[in-house]
Amino acid sequence: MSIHNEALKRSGHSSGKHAPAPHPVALETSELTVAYGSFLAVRGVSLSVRRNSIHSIIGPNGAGKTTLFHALTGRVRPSAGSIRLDDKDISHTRDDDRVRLGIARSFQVTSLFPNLSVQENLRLASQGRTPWQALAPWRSINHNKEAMATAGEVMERLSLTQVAGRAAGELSHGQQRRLEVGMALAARPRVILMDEPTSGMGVDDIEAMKELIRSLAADHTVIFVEHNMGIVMNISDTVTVMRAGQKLVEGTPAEIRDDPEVRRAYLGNMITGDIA
Amino acid sequence: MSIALQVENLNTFYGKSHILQGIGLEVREGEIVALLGRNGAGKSTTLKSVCGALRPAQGAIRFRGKDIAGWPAFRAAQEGLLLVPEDRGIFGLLTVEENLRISQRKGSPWSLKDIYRMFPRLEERRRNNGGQLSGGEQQMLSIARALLNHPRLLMLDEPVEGLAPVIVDEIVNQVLEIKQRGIPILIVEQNLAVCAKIADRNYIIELGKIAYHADAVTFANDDEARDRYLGVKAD
Amino acid sequence: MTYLFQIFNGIGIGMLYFLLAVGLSVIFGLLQFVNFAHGAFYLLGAYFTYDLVERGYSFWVAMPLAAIMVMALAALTEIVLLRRIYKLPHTFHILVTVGLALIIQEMTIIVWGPLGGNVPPPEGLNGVIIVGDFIYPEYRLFVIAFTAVLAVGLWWVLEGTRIGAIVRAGSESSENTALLGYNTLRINSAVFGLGAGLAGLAGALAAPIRGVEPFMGLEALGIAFVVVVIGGMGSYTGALLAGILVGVTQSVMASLWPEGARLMIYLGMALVIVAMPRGLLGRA
Amino acid sequence: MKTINNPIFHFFLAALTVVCLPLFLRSGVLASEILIFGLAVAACNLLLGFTGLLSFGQGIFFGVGSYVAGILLTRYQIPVPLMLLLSVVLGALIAVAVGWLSIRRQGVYFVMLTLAFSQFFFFLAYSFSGLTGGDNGILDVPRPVIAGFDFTNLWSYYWFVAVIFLAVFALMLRTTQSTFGRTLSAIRENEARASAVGFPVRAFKIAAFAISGAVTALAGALHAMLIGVAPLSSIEYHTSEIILIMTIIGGSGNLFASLLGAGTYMLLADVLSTIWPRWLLLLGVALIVVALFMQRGLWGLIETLVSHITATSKRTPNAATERPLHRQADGGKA
Amino acid sequence: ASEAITVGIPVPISGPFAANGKFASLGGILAAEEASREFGRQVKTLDLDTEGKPATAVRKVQDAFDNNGIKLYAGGILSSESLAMGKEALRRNGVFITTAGADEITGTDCNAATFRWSVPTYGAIEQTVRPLVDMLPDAKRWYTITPQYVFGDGLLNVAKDIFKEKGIEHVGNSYHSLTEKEFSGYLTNAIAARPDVLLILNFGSQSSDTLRQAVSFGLKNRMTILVAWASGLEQFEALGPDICEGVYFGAQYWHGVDTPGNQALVKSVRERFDLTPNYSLAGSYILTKLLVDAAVKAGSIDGDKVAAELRGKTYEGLTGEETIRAQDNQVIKDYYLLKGKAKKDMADKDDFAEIVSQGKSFLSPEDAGCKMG
Ligand SMILES: Nc1ncnc2c1ncn2[C@@H]1O[C@H](COP(=O)(O)OP(=O)(O)OP(=O)(O)O)[C@@H](O)[C@H]1O
Ligand SMILES: Nc1ncnc2c1ncn2[C@@H]1O[C@H](COP(=O)(O)OP(=O)(O)OP(=O)(O)O)[C@@H](O)[C@H]1O
Ligand SMILES: CC(C)C[C@H](N)C(=O)O
Ligand SMILES: [Mg+2]
Ligand SMILES: [Mg+2]
Repeated sequence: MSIHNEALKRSGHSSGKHAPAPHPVALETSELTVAYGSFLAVRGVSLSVRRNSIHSIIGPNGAGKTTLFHALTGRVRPSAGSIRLDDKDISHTRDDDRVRLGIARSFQVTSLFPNLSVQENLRLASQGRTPWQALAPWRSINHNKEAMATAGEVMERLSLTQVAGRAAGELSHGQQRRLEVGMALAARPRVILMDEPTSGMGVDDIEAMKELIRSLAADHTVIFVEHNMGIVMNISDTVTVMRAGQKLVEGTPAEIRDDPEVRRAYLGNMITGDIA
Repeated sequence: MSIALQVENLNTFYGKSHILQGIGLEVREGEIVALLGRNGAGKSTTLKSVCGALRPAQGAIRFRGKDIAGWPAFRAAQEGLLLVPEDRGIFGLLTVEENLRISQRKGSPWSLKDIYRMFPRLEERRRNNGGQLSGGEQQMLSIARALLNHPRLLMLDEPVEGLAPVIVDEIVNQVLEIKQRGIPILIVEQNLAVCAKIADRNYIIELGKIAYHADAVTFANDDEARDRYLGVKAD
Repeated sequence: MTYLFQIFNGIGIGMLYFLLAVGLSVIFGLLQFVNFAHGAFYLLGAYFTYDLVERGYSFWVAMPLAAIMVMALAALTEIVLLRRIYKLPHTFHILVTVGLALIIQEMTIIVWGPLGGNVPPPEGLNGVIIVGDFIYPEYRLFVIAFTAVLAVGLWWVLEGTRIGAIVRAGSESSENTALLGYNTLRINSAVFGLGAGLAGLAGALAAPIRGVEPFMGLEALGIAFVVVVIGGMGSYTGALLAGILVGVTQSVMASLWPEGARLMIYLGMALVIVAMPRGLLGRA
Repeated sequence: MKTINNPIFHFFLAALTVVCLPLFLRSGVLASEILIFGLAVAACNLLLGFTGLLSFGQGIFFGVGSYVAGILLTRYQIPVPLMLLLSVVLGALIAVAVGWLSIRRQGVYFVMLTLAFSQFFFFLAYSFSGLTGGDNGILDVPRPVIAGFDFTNLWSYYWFVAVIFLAVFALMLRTTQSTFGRTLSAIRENEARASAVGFPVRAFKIAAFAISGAVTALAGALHAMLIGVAPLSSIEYHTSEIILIMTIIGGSGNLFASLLGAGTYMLLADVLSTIWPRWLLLLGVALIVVALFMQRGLWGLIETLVSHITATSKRTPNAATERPLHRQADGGKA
Repeated sequence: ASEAITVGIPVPISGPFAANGKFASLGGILAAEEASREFGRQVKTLDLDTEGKPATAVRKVQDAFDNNGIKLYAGGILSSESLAMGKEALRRNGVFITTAGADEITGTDCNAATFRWSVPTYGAIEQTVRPLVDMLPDAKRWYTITPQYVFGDGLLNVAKDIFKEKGIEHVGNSYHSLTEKEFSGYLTNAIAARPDVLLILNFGSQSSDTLRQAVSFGLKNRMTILVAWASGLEQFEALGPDICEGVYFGAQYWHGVDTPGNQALVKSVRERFDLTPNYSLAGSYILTKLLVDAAVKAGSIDGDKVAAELRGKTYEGLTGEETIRAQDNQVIKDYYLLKGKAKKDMADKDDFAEIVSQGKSFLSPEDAGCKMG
């Protein structure tokens, strides 16, 4: 219980700081549907994510969480419904354009440039906000000072500075996972989406990641998918539970924990402890 | 009771990440052993390493008296060590019946008739393509295939994952029936209720190592262990 | 009326194209492997037939024997060489099979000389059928019938038998096929042998029509690619449809705008890929 | 290991090669052809090694360049520098068109599409024989005389080619070291991530095609002047195939490797073809050997040797240059 | 003995035309050996593999100029490579002599350094179509199959002129590309046009394919077939007597030609190589011989001197008396109309055909379009 209160306190604090924001809602979907062939992986999901809140999405495997992320970032095309970012309809915007509008993500399955250095990975991620500059074959890679600076900051923040020159593919799994999150940060997005940021991380890394995500909310809107209930229940402002492509329920962590439907669909019987 | 499967010091890597770090476990004839652990702990990796779908870097695997470490998956399968994988491994472009037919092996105690009696739903849908089945039906098909394939030990990876409770019940019953027929089972399951209902013994994997091991009764009463390893709060 | 004949003739050409291409398609479907040596196996099929017939064997012995020899040789190649490179990128598939094609082609020249040769149509099939104005060689008629029977038979094997089901299962997921106790390595060799054997058979059947010469493989490869790409890689019916389509286009263009026939075929191929990513009947 | 991957060092190696070729080769044609194909192969490498695009259509651009030289120099008396510029522009334009259509597909389908276009352009050139001379090609393509400098002699023409080669090679090195080049590498390594990070991947691929087409066309134009003909065979599938083979033999992802690949192939072909008419058989064996044992090409071999000799820093994993291609392979499976 | 003479033999030794190159190489060797004996000085040939590609051909020739100091070249099987090499010979003050087909070689693209032994398209048609028209007065309907490029069009246009002159109905033509291998579509067209004569105007393996398929369609029994530009013995060998029987062929050379020069050649080729000379071998032989003789006579291997020696020369060649016309460097020689023999009538394994007629027909250099600078 105490953890939960703390989370509420923190979120109250941060939203207070940014009270005058023009749109209280950073990202919104309405009746979003994604089809893979004839199979509907996401069906009519309406989601509303408050600015600078931490919004987590949970649900059984195959519930459509990653697919929902794909739709939000433009990797897959929704077959119906719409997505609004700060009141701007971005349903038909290409994925790379959405980065410029302020959405960035990390992937569930680590997706880096394995032969490029950590710094180069982050520099590219940062450069992605001004991609057309990169089309000039005469510009040296050190040209974009801002991108270099961002890369440096992100490495600092994720304690990757020591490995700045190493190829991303040579990092340990935990470091790769951190870099994966860093790739999203480097784009300096307003809305950051993280798909299972702690999967594959060691216990101490998980704790650090938890703190990182918490701190991100100061200047980002954070949406993340997690199976680690320790994190979800501790730092989320809102939790959305998905099942079979649909939104099952949504609420505060406390509400979710007590929802019988969620227990049955996701948290399972085990949480009640009624072992037969 | 004699030992059907014995695994010692199993180490497996994905590229450079060391996933299994010295797993050891055993399955005796006629029992159901459950393998528990959080997401990503290495449960599926253990099953795949045992049956040869993944190649362990190190470790001994004895199955019915043979050292099968390093065997390719098809040979392990021919020995009767059958994995029903997480993703169920259905051939989506083959019909249900084709899926079953290519799994049929001489000498299996189960025949197509038996299967259709066990899972009448499959008979109804036998002309459909595997890809058109619902998740539960696919799970039935996957188990059915393993049975036709003359199993001597069955490894089930989260067989009731994502299934509706009724179907879970049905599958649980079938699993128990398979056990009755004398086939030992190694099962990975997140659902503790299911485990409790069927498992004789439990192992818990954490970060690629066996962190806990107990028989069913002990485990049922070990609130602390369940809390610690599985994040299950006993209210 | 001519067009009717042209269409019929085109179907005849198309059936051979189908036979030539279907092996490539099957190999691609199962092994995700682009085989630039496919034409070389066709070449071998033709030359084996030629050689056997020259040695005095009947065509009816030579033709199946040639196909079987090609099949065996291809399976051996798969075991010795190709299975080592499946996991490598396409670049290396291309490199190795182009190399293989060169080796086979040059060996052909070394063994049989640079000049081509002639394979007479088998006794009893060397006449023509005359229907009004339309003349058609009996042998070509036989090829159509034979290929049609073979197409049905092959279709039945792939779609109707347990072995076919295993092959199709393997092309969906070799991992899951192995979990059922099948030696996927052996299945791969067999399928590669089958695919190449079909090319060899196409070569054997084509020999009495085309004669043999050391560079017929290159030409065949070009046609096989076009057919497979238009029909959809890995698709059996796609290969049949596209083979006939290409054959008919070619034949009808002979009346309409002969010098542009090839241009049309390649343009068509480009259009099909751009518009229909998987070809006409390719599966995702 | 650090120095041997340094671009300035690569330029130095290229310059050294340019200076040394006349010392070791008696044949001015062969030397010029090595540099010319070095350009074409480097351009192919820009696609294969840096962007991860296996193009079977490079012969299109080579042929186009060759025809531009043939047509403009024999029928319109256009000055050579202007002609070269036009060939570059036309090569880029056609490459944009081919690239735009081809990159809609990935993996094997991309390869097949470039193959189809290469055949298509061949038959186009064949059919429009009024423009291209058809099978006879365009004859009497002159070598340049620019500002009083006479490059009609073979060796003086070599130096003409050499200057252009070094200039373009330097520009291409610069390109691969630029933000643009790095972004291409990023696309090759992980296209999905590059897109997710905000790069309009298609625009970058088309730009890479444009550069590649421009440089290849330039090579084609230089080649036509070298041999005095713009032949139909320049635009043949075979030209595409050879350029690709040279690229892989040299080693992808490294521009000097391209010169190495072109040089080795041409010298080997030159020697082998005189000793045995069936030399293509040996070529076939060589290709298989490269695929089995030298997947990073000659350059990879050199790198390995150097690292064995110095044996200081630890070896980069062998998979390094293969990985991006793997991804392309997966694209075909989708 | 004075210094050695080396003749370059630039022919396709690898690639699809390798067969021609192989025989051409032998012809050159034979001529060089004979010349060595005759002139008591070393005469050699150097094979240059053109791979059938103009670019490679020119590169090899350039190299031979630079590295081997060779100025005399006898070869070029394909028109495209021959045209390109002829230009190079002129640039470098060499001499190039060829047997290739394209009219441009001694026509619009003629030059002082390029000579040609083979009869151009005009003579090939004049000496095949015209005699056949005369022999078959009832055959009034002709159908043509033509490859779509300059060579094919050259043949076709001459044929059309004869048709017009003789009042023959040209009932149809099928153009096809140089890469075509499947002719059944064209044959179906031809059958529908009900011609009396099928005139096949392509060459090499394409004419073999066309003829083979035409025979399988039973055309031989319904019409007369004429292959205007056959490659000679090797084509008969590839096709076999069953297909060739009764078919007419036009040829630049036939080993059965009854001239002293040819009889000597056939004899020495049989002795030296155990072969019967075909067009590639014989052509290369005479080309090399012409070059060496001229060089010896000129006392130099410089292109202009050798060329001057060749120009206007009349000599006893393989086809009888041959003259090198000075205005366009074209050799004036006979072209042959052959008719395929039945297997049972063949005297030996190479006796595939009888000579039906022969003769010389050439356009004037002006009509051929040759303006030598
Ligand atoms: N490319 C695809 N084509 C077809 N079906 C797909 C594809 N990708 C995902 N699916 C299906 O869509 C459904 C939702 O997948 P998704 O990856 O969104 O699940 P998820 O909620 O992220 O699950 P997890 O917790 O396992 O990551 C699954 O049933 C999956 O099999
Ligand atoms: N193909 C792969 N490549 C790299 N890492 C992998 C791969 N598959 C799994 N892993 C990693 O191996 C670890 C163990 O995975 P495994 O699938 O065995 O977990 P699990 O215990 O079965 O989890 P779950 O309950 O989610 O099924 C995870 O950290 C996962 O990220
Ligand atoms: C028959 C050959 C001498 C014709 C020649 N090959 C040409 O290209 O035209
Ligand atoms: Mg997911
Ligand atoms: Mg698992």
